[in-house]
Amino acid sequence: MKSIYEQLSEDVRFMEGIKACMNCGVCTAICPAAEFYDYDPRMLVNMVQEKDEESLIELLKSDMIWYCGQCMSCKTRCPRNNCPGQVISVLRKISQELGYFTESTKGRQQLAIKRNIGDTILKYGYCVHPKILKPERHPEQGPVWSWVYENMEAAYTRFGSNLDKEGAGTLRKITDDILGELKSIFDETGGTELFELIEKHSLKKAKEMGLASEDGNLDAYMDHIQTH
Amino acid sequence: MIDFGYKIAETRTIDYEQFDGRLLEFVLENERSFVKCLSCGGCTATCSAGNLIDFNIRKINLFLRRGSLEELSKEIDKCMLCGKCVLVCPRDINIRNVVMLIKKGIVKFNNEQISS
Amino acid sequence: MKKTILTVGGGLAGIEASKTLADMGYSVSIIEKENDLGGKVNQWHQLFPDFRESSDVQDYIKQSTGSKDIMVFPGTEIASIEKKDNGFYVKSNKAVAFDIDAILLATGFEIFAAERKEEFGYGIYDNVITSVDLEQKFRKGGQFYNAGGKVPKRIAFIHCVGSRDAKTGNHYCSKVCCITGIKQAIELAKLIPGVEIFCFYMDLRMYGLEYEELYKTAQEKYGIQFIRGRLSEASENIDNSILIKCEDTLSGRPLKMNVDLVVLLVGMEAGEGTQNAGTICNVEFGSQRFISCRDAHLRRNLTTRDGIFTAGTCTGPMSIPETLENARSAALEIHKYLSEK
Amino acid sequence: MKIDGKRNVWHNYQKEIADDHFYYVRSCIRQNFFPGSEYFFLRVMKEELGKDVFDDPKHTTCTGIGYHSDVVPFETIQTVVARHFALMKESGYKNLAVSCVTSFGIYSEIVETWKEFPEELEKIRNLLRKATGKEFDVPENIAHTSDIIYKFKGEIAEKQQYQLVNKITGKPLQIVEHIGCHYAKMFPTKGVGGAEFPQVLAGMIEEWGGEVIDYPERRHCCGFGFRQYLVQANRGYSLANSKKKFESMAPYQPDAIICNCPGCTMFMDKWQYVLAETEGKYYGAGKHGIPVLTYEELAGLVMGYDPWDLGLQMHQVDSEPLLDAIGIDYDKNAKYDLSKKISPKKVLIKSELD
Repeated sequence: MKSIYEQLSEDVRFMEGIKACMNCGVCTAICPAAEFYDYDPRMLVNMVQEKDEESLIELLKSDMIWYCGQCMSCKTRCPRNNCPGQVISVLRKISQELGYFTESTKGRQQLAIKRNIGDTILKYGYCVHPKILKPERHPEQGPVWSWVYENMEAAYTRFGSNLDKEGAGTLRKITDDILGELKSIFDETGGTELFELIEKHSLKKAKEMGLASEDGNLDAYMDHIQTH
Repeated sequence: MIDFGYKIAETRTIDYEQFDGRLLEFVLENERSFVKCLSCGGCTATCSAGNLIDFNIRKINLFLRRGSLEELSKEIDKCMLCGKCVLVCPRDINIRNVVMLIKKGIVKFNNEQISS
Repeated sequence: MKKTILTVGGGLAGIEASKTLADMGYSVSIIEKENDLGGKVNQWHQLFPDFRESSDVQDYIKQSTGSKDIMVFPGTEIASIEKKDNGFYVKSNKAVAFDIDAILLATGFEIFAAERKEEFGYGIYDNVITSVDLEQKFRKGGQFYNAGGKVPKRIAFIHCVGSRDAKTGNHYCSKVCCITGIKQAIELAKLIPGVEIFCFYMDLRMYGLEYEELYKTAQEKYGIQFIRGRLSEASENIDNSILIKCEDTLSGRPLKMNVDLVVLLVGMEAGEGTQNAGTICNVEFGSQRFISCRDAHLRRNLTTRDGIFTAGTCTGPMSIPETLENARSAALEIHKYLSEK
Repeated sequence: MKIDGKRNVWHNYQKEIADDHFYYVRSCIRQNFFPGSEYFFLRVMKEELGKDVFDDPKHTTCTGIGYHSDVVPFETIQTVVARHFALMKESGYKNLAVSCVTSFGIYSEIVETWKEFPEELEKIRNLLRKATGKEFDVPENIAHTSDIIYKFKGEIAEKQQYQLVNKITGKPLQIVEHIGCHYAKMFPTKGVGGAEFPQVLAGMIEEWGGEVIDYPERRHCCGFGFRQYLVQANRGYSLANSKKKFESMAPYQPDAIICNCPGCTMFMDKWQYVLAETEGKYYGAGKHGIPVLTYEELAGLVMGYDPWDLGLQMHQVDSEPLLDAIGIDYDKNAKYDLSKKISPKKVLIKSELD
């Protein structure tokens, strides 16, 4: 069985992202997450470079790896050419592969992202589509979005879109053969497998937490993770 | 008002512009040696209380210098006043006296606040 | 007939070595690309750790070149070199050429160009200056103002600018900046009563005798504060003060602070002069662009080429006393080489 | 502040931007929230600048939002990107024009990864072949669409109908530019002007008569943070980061915020609305926010396009204060009139009005 550190090291992003850290703190100084969460990318990188198996497992099960907003501001500044943001990506990958992500509040949110963004990619060919942006779920989008949402067809036509129609243009329909190619890429490259893993581990956790229905419906769990 | 379903996050950044130096001044006036602290951690390593509970005596210097008075009040009560830190300090700081002064200072400034 | 040596570079190292060689009976020519001798020391105000006037050292150097066995060629650079008999034939950029027995490279260092750390805004934000700029301000004397004509109330010193930094390609420690920062902080504290001074450091490398003591004095007597964290960015506020951000790593929290002046403690780099002279002489360079010593412990003044020697900071960062000692040791190595020939 | 210092930095970061024949890839967020901007970009490139841009219906998302929120593996996104490169190859294009900063960062990261780890490139070639039977070449030139507008800012200036100058005071408009982290923070040399003092938008703003504000939190992230916005419980982070920027820029009284990245454009706009609702804070004059525009919208305005054709009504913060400051002649009542059609040519030609 490979150690966590060995598993991390197999990813080229990890090799690029962490060479040797001297704990200078330039990453934390400008990290948006370090300011608004109890989070310190310097300490995280230091913990990772200590290579201690037990504390790495604990880390993968913790909220700490889920605070980063992936802005990569740390990469610009690091005097050792490290990139904590990229190290985070690999930690999150392994946390999901090992099913550890459901052990933390922030990690559990991955199901919501998988269902909102992941499924949308395969359905519409884009990460976002106006139809999934329900105004009641997105009050921050304001009255303008409600106006667009309620007049979707006319509004997008007004701005030259080709909403859900074949051919080129903004928000055009991505045809089934293209969606098929996308799905095939997901199947070949581990994308589909990751989706299934997230679903599987989330279902297990939801049952543990009493938030899954008999038939495996996770609506209650989804509501819970989106608000916690 | 619209319920957006979340609250704006609070900053954790130490904003030096908000720093209130009164307690620091009080401590340094009465125990000047504390100005020499190197943050080496020798005190923490030997600390009787710190070996038993979650307490880092080195950090009281930081709390004091960054104006984190709430944390300081909580931490300072964990000290057992054994004085071992004074023995190991490479800069000969009377840490025990510093602790006493902080306790005294906190009471003093709390009282001043109440009376004002 | 006296044996002859060509010294490339008329800074402290070149002059001290030349003087020592002349005293031992050699004839020395010094070529210096600038018009004045003395090198970087001419720009300094007071020296660490004892606040001695740098003019003392400059005077000492001036006296050194008085010997009749030392010829000085200002505004002159090395152009080509070839082996000739037992020595070398060196052409310069001027009409003069040299038939010599040995070459001493004493081409010194360059000051790190702080503009390269773009995130600190040097050359853009008026109140971000370097330690070299600060020395010049000290030399001018008078009341101390920042760029806005204000007497600074709070000043930040930033350690390791252009040192210990893969982004600039300089992985090494320039070693004199820590103590320079403390010296300058004390000078400012003396000049501006009541000023608050913060040093932002990763490690304080007080390697010399009296250095650590000065650090303690800075804390004890002048109330200078030390925050362990590397500066991440500096930006300008609407009133021209500077907002700086670092992590207070000992607290584990980000920290921001407005200051009236930021002083960047710029490091030492192997400069173009060293690159050019070394390349023409075909000696080897280390990974950090300084000239390689043949043996880093036992033969510090020998290059990888016979008959070509080094003195001073062209092989790595050094303080003034170290430079002078290194230069005298170079003279002895040259003497040994020429005696055995 | 010494502007020459900035010019020196800019001088060091002038990337190569192709001149013509672009393969265009759309942005998830831009086409959703600012479809008028993408429409305008193609229109100005083709109609005004006479360039060849291929808008291929076959391309898709790069999956960047999914990747940075960790539901799309690195191998998957690399292969999706490789598919786009294959489509370019099939249609004979070598220059990529990217409409999204996240995508632009993704393309840069992946191409750099392949340079550093050639075995990774081989792995992806095999994966794409297996999944789709396609072959690909790495593009010769990758530009963000703002790079392209930057390159042709002079040509646009020649067609300029409005200066970025306050009509009443005659002074240059004070404009905040926001670059978006993934434009140059990962690879400073890939962005015009680099990571610390990006010039891509500043160059446009200056060329068209405005002045750029350098405020203390200029380089700070808008706060999107991918999962930090995508999950409702985390949005306080996103909001707090934008607020930090607004508080920092407010003393300079900006006339507008111009964004490079579609996500930032949306957040800088929508979070002003939320702050007004929750805290009663307005960062513009009176009960207004600071108008937030895309660079396409800015280019369109200075060229005299109808603001409502550009889609400015899709912003939550009203852009009218900016339009009025510039002195643009627009129909106040047509803002939400969806029966209107995009004008076949510019409707407002200053010389015709005079």
